[in-house]
Amino acid sequence: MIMKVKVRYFARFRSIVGVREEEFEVPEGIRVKELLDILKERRPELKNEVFAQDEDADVNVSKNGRYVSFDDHLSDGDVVALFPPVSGG
Amino acid sequence: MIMKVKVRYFARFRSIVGVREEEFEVPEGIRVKELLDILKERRPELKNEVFAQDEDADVNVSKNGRYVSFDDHLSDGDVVALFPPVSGG
Amino acid sequence: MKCRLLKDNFNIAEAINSVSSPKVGGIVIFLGKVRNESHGKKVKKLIYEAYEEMAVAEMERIREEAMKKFPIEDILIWHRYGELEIGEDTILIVASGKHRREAFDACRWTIDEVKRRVPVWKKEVTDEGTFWIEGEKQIKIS
Amino acid sequence: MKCRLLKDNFNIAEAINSVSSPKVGGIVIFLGKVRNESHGKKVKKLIYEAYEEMAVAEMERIREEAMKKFPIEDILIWHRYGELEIGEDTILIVASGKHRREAFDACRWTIDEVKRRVPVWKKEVTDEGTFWIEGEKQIKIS
Repeated sequence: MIMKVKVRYFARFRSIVGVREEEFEVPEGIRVKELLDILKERRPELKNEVFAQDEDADVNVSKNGRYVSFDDHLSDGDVVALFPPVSGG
Repeated sequence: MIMKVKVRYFARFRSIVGVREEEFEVPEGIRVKELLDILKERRPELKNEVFAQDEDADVNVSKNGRYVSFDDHLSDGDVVALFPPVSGG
Repeated sequence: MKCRLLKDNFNIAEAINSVSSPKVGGIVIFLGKVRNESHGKKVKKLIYEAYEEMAVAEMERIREEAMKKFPIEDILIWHRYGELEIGEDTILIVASGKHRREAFDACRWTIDEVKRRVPVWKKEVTDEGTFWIEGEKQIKIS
Repeated sequence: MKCRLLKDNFNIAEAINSVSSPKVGGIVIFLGKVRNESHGKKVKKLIYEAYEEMAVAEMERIREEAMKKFPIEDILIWHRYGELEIGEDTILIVASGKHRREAFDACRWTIDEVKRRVPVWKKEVTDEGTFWIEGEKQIKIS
Protein backbone atom coordinates (compact mmCIF):
# COMPACT_ATOMS: atom_id res chain seq x y z
CA MET A 1 0.00 0.00 0.00
CA ILE A 2 1.06 3.52 -0.79
CA MET A 3 0.56 6.73 1.20
CA LYS A 4 1.32 10.37 0.51
CA VAL A 5 3.52 12.61 2.66
CA LYS A 6 4.46 16.21 2.11
CA VAL A 7 8.05 17.30 2.64
CA ARG A 8 8.87 20.93 3.39
CA TYR A 9 12.30 22.55 3.32
CA PHE A 10 13.40 25.64 5.22
CA ALA A 11 16.25 28.14 5.24
CA ARG A 12 19.43 26.86 3.54
CA PHE A 13 17.85 23.49 2.75
CA ARG A 14 15.20 25.27 0.72
CA SER A 15 17.89 27.06 -1.27
CA ILE A 16 19.59 23.73 -1.97
CA VAL A 17 16.43 21.98 -3.15
CA GLY A 18 14.85 25.02 -4.78
CA VAL A 19 11.30 24.15 -3.70
CA ARG A 20 9.28 24.88 -0.57
CA GLU A 21 7.29 21.69 -0.48
CA GLU A 22 6.86 18.51 -2.47
CA GLU A 23 4.71 15.43 -2.15
CA PHE A 24 6.06 11.88 -2.18
CA GLU A 25 4.33 8.55 -2.53
CA VAL A 26 5.91 6.17 -0.04
CA PRO A 27 5.12 2.73 1.44
CA GLU A 28 2.48 2.90 4.16
CA GLY A 29 3.64 3.19 7.77
CA ILE A 30 7.33 3.81 7.12
CA ARG A 31 9.53 5.48 9.71
CA VAL A 32 11.05 8.94 9.43
CA LYS A 33 14.49 7.42 8.77
CA GLU A 34 13.06 5.39 5.88
CA LEU A 35 11.60 8.54 4.39
CA LEU A 36 15.04 10.11 4.67
CA ASP A 37 16.53 7.14 2.79
CA ILE A 38 14.00 7.69 0.03
CA LEU A 39 14.84 11.41 -0.07
CA LYS A 40 18.54 10.60 -0.37
CA GLU A 41 17.80 8.86 -3.67
CA ARG A 42 15.31 11.33 -5.04
CA ARG A 43 17.16 14.44 -3.87
CA PRO A 44 20.86 13.56 -4.18
CA GLU A 45 21.78 17.23 -3.77
CA LEU A 46 20.72 16.92 -0.11
CA LYS A 47 22.77 13.81 0.57
CA ASN A 48 25.89 15.39 2.02
CA GLU A 49 24.22 18.41 3.50
CA VAL A 50 21.35 16.91 5.34
CA PHE A 51 21.37 13.20 5.87
CA ALA A 52 24.18 12.37 8.22
CA GLN A 53 21.65 10.60 10.48
CA ASP A 54 24.09 10.34 13.37
CA GLU A 55 24.08 12.10 16.70
CA ASP A 56 25.88 15.07 15.21
CA ALA A 57 23.45 15.34 12.32
CA ASP A 58 22.94 18.96 11.42
CA VAL A 59 19.37 18.28 10.36
CA ASN A 60 16.18 18.78 12.28
CA VAL A 61 13.04 16.92 11.34
CA SER A 62 9.50 17.79 12.35
CA LYS A 63 6.23 15.98 11.71
CA ASN A 64 3.09 18.11 11.58
CA GLY A 65 4.86 20.99 13.30
CA ARG A 66 6.50 19.03 16.11
CA TYR A 67 10.04 17.69 16.51
CA VAL A 68 10.06 13.98 15.81
CA SER A 69 12.51 11.14 16.26
CA PHE A 70 13.96 9.26 13.28
CA ASP A 71 12.22 6.11 14.56
CA ASP A 72 8.76 7.65 14.46
CA HIS A 73 6.21 6.20 12.05
CA LEU A 74 4.51 8.30 9.39
CA SER A 75 0.87 8.31 8.33
CA ASP A 76 -0.89 9.30 5.15
CA GLY A 77 -1.08 13.09 4.84
CA ASP A 78 1.74 13.86 7.31
CA VAL A 79 3.78 16.96 6.72
CA VAL A 80 7.47 16.39 7.37
CA ALA A 81 9.81 19.38 7.49
CA LEU A 82 13.58 19.33 7.16
CA PHE A 83 15.59 22.25 8.44
CA PRO A 84 19.04 23.24 9.72
CA PRO A 85 19.87 24.12 13.35
CA VAL A 86 17.80 27.14 14.32
CA SER A 87 19.10 30.64 15.04
CA GLY A 88 16.24 32.75 16.33
CA GLY A 89 16.18 35.01 19.33
CA MET B 1 37.73 71.58 71.21
CA ILE B 2 34.16 71.30 70.14
CA MET B 3 32.69 70.55 66.69
CA LYS B 4 29.18 70.45 65.31
CA VAL B 5 27.59 67.43 63.61
CA LYS B 6 24.11 67.09 62.24
CA VAL B 7 22.15 63.92 62.92
CA ARG B 8 19.30 62.88 60.63
CA TYR B 9 16.69 60.22 61.32
CA PHE B 10 14.71 58.27 58.74
CA ALA B 11 11.67 56.03 58.54
CA ARG B 12 10.72 54.47 61.90
CA PHE B 13 13.60 56.14 63.72
CA ARG B 14 12.22 59.51 62.69
CA SER B 15 8.83 58.59 64.18
CA ILE B 16 10.53 57.58 67.43
CA VAL B 17 12.53 60.78 67.76
CA GLY B 18 9.94 63.10 66.24
CA VAL B 19 12.46 65.27 64.39
CA ARG B 20 14.10 65.02 60.97
CA GLU B 21 17.44 66.49 61.91
CA GLU B 22 19.20 67.97 64.92
CA GLU B 23 22.62 69.42 65.55
CA PHE B 24 24.93 68.30 68.35
CA GLU B 25 28.09 69.82 69.76
CA VAL B 26 30.56 67.03 70.36
CA PRO B 27 34.30 66.69 71.08
CA GLU B 28 36.44 67.17 67.99
CA GLY B 29 37.47 64.09 66.02
CA ILE B 30 35.30 61.54 67.83
CA ARG B 31 34.38 58.26 66.18
CA VAL B 32 30.92 57.28 64.99
CA LYS B 33 30.52 54.91 67.94
CA GLU B 34 31.30 57.74 70.36
CA LEU B 35 28.62 59.86 68.75
CA LEU B 36 26.22 56.96 69.21
CA ASP B 37 27.15 56.85 72.93
CA ILE B 38 26.33 60.55 73.19
CA LEU B 39 23.02 59.99 71.40
CA LYS B 40 22.14 57.21 73.83
CA GLU B 41 22.24 59.73 76.64
CA ARG B 42 20.55 62.60 74.89
CA ARG B 43 17.94 60.48 73.12
CA PRO B 44 17.12 57.68 75.58
CA GLU B 45 14.01 56.81 73.54
CA LEU B 46 16.38 55.42 70.87
CA LYS B 47 18.41 53.32 73.28
CA ASN B 48 16.67 49.98 72.84
CA GLU B 49 15.58 50.50 69.29
CA VAL B 50 18.74 51.65 67.69
CA PHE B 51 21.93 51.22 69.60
CA ALA B 52 22.65 47.55 69.92
CA GLN B 53 26.09 48.17 68.33
CA ASP B 54 26.77 44.50 67.73
CA GLU B 55 26.97 42.60 64.47
CA ASP B 56 23.23 42.08 64.44
CA ALA B 57 22.55 45.74 65.04
CA ASP B 58 19.40 46.78 63.24
CA VAL B 59 20.77 50.24 62.66
CA ASN B 60 22.48 51.66 59.63
CA VAL B 61 24.72 54.71 59.89
CA SER B 62 25.81 56.95 57.04
CA LYS B 63 28.16 59.92 56.98
CA ASN B 64 27.59 62.55 54.33
CA GLY B 65 25.43 60.16 52.29
CA ARG B 66 27.72 57.13 52.44
CA TYR B 67 27.64 54.03 54.66
CA VAL B 68 30.26 54.34 57.36
CA SER B 69 31.84 52.05 59.93
CA PHE B 70 31.37 52.64 63.66
CA ASP B 71 35.15 53.21 63.92
CA ASP B 72 35.17 56.05 61.43
CA HIS B 73 36.16 59.51 62.66
CA LEU B 74 33.84 62.51 62.33
CA SER B 75 34.70 66.06 61.29
CA ASP B 76 33.07 69.39 61.91
CA GLY B 77 29.96 69.82 59.74
CA ASP B 78 29.48 66.11 59.02
CA VAL B 79 25.95 64.88 58.48
CA VAL B 80 25.30 61.53 60.13
CA ALA B 81 22.11 59.65 59.36
CA LEU B 82 20.59 56.82 61.36
CA PHE B 83 18.12 54.51 59.73
CA PRO B 84 16.64 51.01 59.92
CA PRO B 85 17.36 48.18 57.45
CA VAL B 86 16.18 49.33 54.03
CA SER B 87 13.25 47.91 52.07
CA GLY B 88 13.24 49.48 48.62
CA GLY B 89 12.85 47.75 45.29
CA MET C 1 -1.92 36.16 22.26
CA LYS C 2 0.95 35.19 24.54
CA CYS C 3 3.04 33.69 21.69
CA ARG C 4 3.37 35.67 18.50
CA LEU C 5 5.48 35.82 15.38
CA LEU C 6 5.17 39.34 14.10
CA LYS C 7 6.48 41.73 11.51
CA ASP C 8 5.87 44.99 13.35
CA ASN C 9 7.67 46.54 16.29
CA PHE C 10 6.84 45.28 19.75
CA ASN C 11 4.46 47.22 21.93
CA ILE C 12 6.31 46.60 25.19
CA ALA C 13 3.74 48.36 27.37
CA GLU C 14 1.03 46.07 25.96
CA ALA C 15 3.25 43.05 26.57
CA ILE C 16 3.90 43.98 30.22
CA ASN C 17 0.23 44.67 30.73
CA SER C 18 -0.83 41.32 29.39
CA VAL C 19 1.21 39.39 32.02
CA SER C 20 0.41 41.74 34.92
CA SER C 21 -2.10 41.18 37.71
CA PRO C 22 -2.50 42.34 41.32
CA LYS C 23 -0.55 39.25 42.42
CA VAL C 24 2.56 40.23 40.47
CA GLY C 25 5.50 41.72 42.38
CA GLY C 26 8.26 41.31 39.80
CA ILE C 27 8.54 41.27 36.03
CA VAL C 28 11.66 40.24 34.13
CA ILE C 29 11.99 41.09 30.47
CA PHE C 30 14.45 39.95 27.85
CA LEU C 31 14.60 42.09 24.74
CA GLY C 32 16.86 40.99 21.89
CA LYS C 33 18.25 43.51 19.43
CA VAL C 34 20.07 43.40 16.11
CA ARG C 35 23.66 44.33 16.86
CA ASN C 36 26.26 45.69 14.48
CA GLU C 37 28.75 42.83 14.83
CA SER C 38 28.65 39.04 14.50
CA HIS C 39 31.45 36.46 14.28
CA GLY C 40 33.86 39.38 13.89
CA LYS C 41 32.03 40.81 10.88
CA LYS C 42 30.22 44.10 10.52
CA VAL C 43 26.50 43.41 10.21
CA LYS C 44 24.38 45.60 7.94
CA LYS C 45 21.02 43.95 8.58
CA LEU C 46 19.32 40.67 9.46
CA ILE C 47 16.65 38.70 7.69
CA TYR C 48 14.67 36.23 9.78
CA GLU C 49 12.93 33.34 8.06
CA ALA C 50 10.53 31.18 10.03
CA TYR C 51 8.51 27.98 9.76
CA GLU C 52 5.61 30.06 10.94
CA GLU C 53 3.01 27.55 12.17
CA MET C 54 5.59 25.41 13.91
CA ALA C 55 7.45 28.40 15.36
CA VAL C 56 4.30 29.63 17.10
CA ALA C 57 3.38 26.10 18.22
CA GLU C 58 6.89 25.54 19.60
CA MET C 59 6.79 28.89 21.44
CA GLU C 60 3.49 27.80 22.97
CA ARG C 61 5.02 24.50 24.08
CA ILE C 62 7.97 26.34 25.64
CA ARG C 63 5.56 28.72 27.36
CA GLU C 64 3.56 25.84 28.84
CA GLU C 65 6.72 24.12 30.02
CA ALA C 66 7.90 27.35 31.67
CA MET C 67 4.55 27.74 33.44
CA LYS C 68 4.93 24.22 34.85
CA LYS C 69 8.62 24.43 35.65
CA PHE C 70 8.61 27.79 37.49
CA PRO C 71 6.08 29.22 39.99
CA ILE C 72 5.44 32.25 37.78
CA GLU C 73 2.17 34.05 37.20
CA ASP C 74 2.50 34.37 33.43
CA ILE C 75 4.98 34.54 30.55
CA LEU C 76 4.88 35.82 27.01
CA ILE C 77 7.09 35.14 23.97
CA TRP C 78 7.06 37.35 20.90
CA HIS C 79 9.45 36.98 17.98
CA ARG C 80 9.84 39.16 14.93
CA TYR C 81 10.55 38.00 11.40
CA GLY C 82 11.45 39.63 8.08
CA GLU C 83 14.10 42.24 7.50
CA LEU C 84 15.50 44.05 10.53
CA GLU C 85 17.99 46.90 10.76
CA ILE C 86 20.70 47.40 13.42
CA GLY C 87 19.13 48.38 16.74
CA GLU C 88 15.72 46.87 15.95
CA ASP C 89 14.06 44.51 18.40
CA THR C 90 14.13 40.79 17.56
CA ILE C 91 12.61 38.92 20.49
CA LEU C 92 10.66 39.83 23.60
CA ILE C 93 10.14 37.58 26.60
CA VAL C 94 8.20 38.90 29.59
CA ALA C 95 7.86 36.77 32.74
CA SER C 96 5.82 37.83 35.76
CA GLY C 97 5.92 36.39 39.27
CA LYS C 98 4.98 37.11 42.83
CA HIS C 99 8.73 37.39 43.46
CA ARG C 100 11.67 38.26 41.26
CA ARG C 101 13.55 34.98 41.62
CA GLU C 102 11.14 32.87 39.60
CA ALA C 103 10.65 35.60 37.01
CA PHE C 104 14.42 35.78 36.41
CA ASP C 105 14.76 31.99 36.25
CA ALA C 106 11.81 31.56 33.87
CA CYS C 107 12.87 34.40 31.57
CA ARG C 108 16.40 33.09 31.28
CA TRP C 109 15.35 29.49 30.74
CA THR C 110 12.82 30.53 28.11
CA ILE C 111 15.20 32.56 25.96
CA ASP C 112 17.66 29.63 26.01
CA GLU C 113 14.91 27.22 24.91
CA VAL C 114 13.66 29.55 22.19
CA LYS C 115 17.16 29.84 20.76
CA ARG C 116 17.54 26.07 20.79
CA ARG C 117 14.13 24.98 19.54
CA VAL C 118 12.03 27.54 17.69
CA PRO C 119 12.33 27.13 13.90
CA VAL C 120 13.53 30.59 12.96
CA TRP C 121 16.70 31.23 10.95
CA LYS C 122 18.84 34.29 10.72
CA LYS C 123 20.44 35.48 7.51
CA GLU C 124 23.13 38.06 8.23
CA VAL C 125 24.00 40.63 5.61
CA THR C 126 27.55 41.75 6.45
CA ASP C 127 30.34 43.72 4.80
CA GLU C 128 31.92 40.35 3.94
CA GLY C 129 28.84 38.87 2.29
CA THR C 130 25.61 37.22 3.33
CA PHE C 131 25.55 34.26 5.72
CA TRP C 132 23.05 31.76 7.05
CA ILE C 133 23.39 31.31 10.78
CA GLU C 134 22.80 27.71 11.87
CA GLY C 135 23.19 27.34 15.61
CA GLU C 136 26.72 28.62 16.23
CA LYS C 137 27.80 28.15 12.60
CA GLN C 138 27.95 30.79 9.93
CA ILE C 139 27.57 29.56 6.34
CA LYS C 140 28.34 31.84 3.42
CA ILE C 141 25.66 32.35 0.77
CA SER C 142 27.00 35.04 -1.50
CA MET D 1 20.06 60.47 34.16
CA LYS D 2 20.89 56.80 34.65
CA CYS D 3 19.94 56.81 38.37
CA ARG D 4 16.73 58.50 39.40
CA LEU D 5 14.35 58.69 42.31
CA LEU D 6 11.05 59.77 40.87
CA LYS D 7 7.42 60.32 41.70
CA ASP D 8 5.91 59.76 38.27
CA ASN D 9 5.40 56.58 36.29
CA PHE D 10 8.35 55.14 34.44
CA ASN D 11 8.71 55.75 30.75
CA ILE D 12 10.06 52.32 29.89
CA ALA D 13 10.63 53.09 26.21
CA GLU D 14 12.81 56.05 27.22
CA ALA D 15 14.69 53.88 29.70
CA ILE D 16 15.41 51.18 27.09
CA ASN D 17 16.47 53.81 24.61
CA SER D 18 18.92 55.41 26.99
CA VAL D 19 20.94 52.17 27.43
CA SER D 20 20.73 51.10 23.76
CA SER D 21 23.43 51.42 21.12
CA PRO D 22 24.34 49.60 17.89
CA LYS D 23 26.61 47.32 19.96
CA VAL D 24 23.75 46.03 22.11
CA GLY D 25 22.36 42.56 21.38
CA GLY D 26 20.45 41.89 24.59
CA ILE D 27 18.59 43.94 27.16
CA VAL D 28 17.36 42.57 30.49
CA ILE D 29 14.83 44.52 32.49
CA PHE D 30 13.60 44.11 36.03
CA LEU D 31 10.36 45.90 36.81
CA GLY D 32 9.04 45.77 40.37
CA LYS D 33 5.35 46.18 41.10
CA VAL D 34 3.19 46.72 44.16
CA ARG D 35 1.46 43.41 44.80
CA ASN D 36 -1.70 42.78 46.75
CA GLU D 37 -0.18 40.52 49.42
CA SER D 38 2.72 40.75 51.85
CA HIS D 39 3.63 38.60 54.88
CA GLY D 40 0.21 36.95 54.52
CA LYS D 41 -1.69 40.25 54.73
CA LYS D 42 -3.80 41.97 52.12
CA VAL D 43 -2.00 45.11 50.98
CA LYS D 44 -4.03 48.22 50.12
CA LYS D 45 -1.16 50.48 49.13
CA LEU D 46 2.51 51.25 49.72
CA ILE D 47 4.24 54.42 50.80
CA TYR D 48 7.94 54.70 50.00
CA GLU D 49 10.08 57.07 52.04
CA ALA D 50 13.65 57.78 50.94
CA TYR D 51 16.81 59.50 52.08
CA GLU D 52 16.81 61.15 48.71
CA GLU D 53 20.37 62.44 48.21
CA MET D 54 21.92 59.30 49.61
CA ALA D 55 19.53 57.00 47.73
CA VAL D 56 20.54 58.49 44.39
CA ALA D 57 24.23 58.48 45.36
CA GLU D 58 24.02 54.85 46.46
CA MET D 59 22.24 53.87 43.21
CA GLU D 60 25.07 55.59 41.32
CA ARG D 61 27.67 53.64 43.30
CA ILE D 62 25.83 50.37 42.59
CA ARG D 63 25.64 51.30 38.91
CA GLU D 64 29.39 51.96 38.74
CA GLU D 65 30.14 48.70 40.51
CA ALA D 66 27.89 46.82 38.07
CA MET D 67 29.66 48.45 35.11
CA LYS D 68 33.02 47.23 36.47
CA LYS D 69 31.84 43.80 37.58
CA PHE D 70 30.04 42.76 34.37
CA PRO D 71 31.02 43.31 30.71
CA ILE D 72 27.79 45.20 30.01
CA GLU D 73 27.30 48.19 27.75
CA ASP D 74 25.14 50.19 30.15
CA ILE D 75 22.74 49.95 33.07
CA LEU D 76 20.07 52.18 34.53
CA ILE D 77 18.36 52.23 37.95
CA TRP D 78 15.15 54.15 38.57
CA HIS D 79 13.18 53.98 41.81
CA ARG D 80 9.84 55.52 42.65
CA TYR D 81 8.81 57.08 45.96
CA GLY D 82 5.62 58.37 47.53
CA GLU D 83 2.26 56.65 47.59
CA LEU D 84 1.73 53.73 45.21
CA GLU D 85 -1.36 51.66 44.51
CA ILE D 86 -1.51 47.91 43.78
CA GLY D 87 -0.14 47.19 40.31
CA GLU D 88 1.96 50.34 40.13
CA ASP D 89 5.62 50.17 39.18
CA THR D 90 8.17 50.55 42.00
CA ILE D 91 11.62 49.99 40.51
CA LEU D 92 13.10 49.69 37.05
CA ILE D 93 16.51 48.26 36.23
CA VAL D 94 17.59 48.03 32.59
CA ALA D 95 20.89 46.37 31.67
CA SER D 96 22.22 46.21 28.13
CA GLY D 97 25.00 44.00 26.79
CA LYS D 98 26.45 42.63 23.61
CA HIS D 99 25.14 39.25 24.80
CA ARG D 100 22.31 38.23 27.08
CA ARG D 101 24.39 36.46 29.71
CA GLU D 102 26.04 39.56 31.15
CA ALA D 103 22.81 41.57 30.94
CA PHE D 104 20.97 38.92 33.00
CA ASP D 105 23.80 38.67 35.54
CA ALA D 106 24.12 42.44 35.95
CA CYS D 107 20.37 43.04 36.23
CA ARG D 108 19.96 40.36 38.87
CA TRP D 109 22.98 41.47 40.89
CA THR D 110 21.85 45.09 40.76
CA ILE D 111 18.32 44.51 42.04
CA ASP D 112 19.78 42.47 44.93
CA GLU D 113 22.20 45.28 45.80
CA VAL D 114 19.52 47.95 45.56
CA LYS D 115 17.29 46.02 47.96
CA ARG D 116 20.19 45.62 50.38
CA ARG D 117 21.73 49.07 50.25
CA VAL D 118 19.61 51.92 48.90
CA PRO D 119 18.03 53.94 51.75
CA VAL D 120 14.37 53.61 50.82
CA TRP D 121 11.73 52.28 53.22
CA LYS D 122 8.37 50.77 52.53
CA LYS D 123 5.31 51.44 54.64
CA GLU D 124 2.58 48.91 53.89
CA VAL D 125 -1.04 49.82 54.44
CA THR D 126 -2.85 46.49 54.90
CA ASP D 127 -6.23 45.28 56.07
CA GLU D 128 -4.54 44.47 59.42
CA GLY D 129 -3.00 47.90 59.93
CA THR D 130 0.02 49.83 58.71
CA PHE D 131 3.55 48.41 58.95
CA TRP D 132 7.10 49.57 58.41
CA ILE D 133 9.09 47.04 56.42
CA GLU D 134 12.70 46.80 57.61
CA GLY D 135 14.63 44.23 55.61
CA GLU D 136 12.57 41.07 56.09
CA LYS D 137 10.82 42.37 59.22
CA GLN D 138 7.39 43.89 59.43
CA ILE D 139 6.83 46.34 62.33
CA LYS D 140 3.33 47.51 63.19
CA ILE D 141 2.68 51.24 63.33
CA SER D 142 -1.06 51.56 63.79
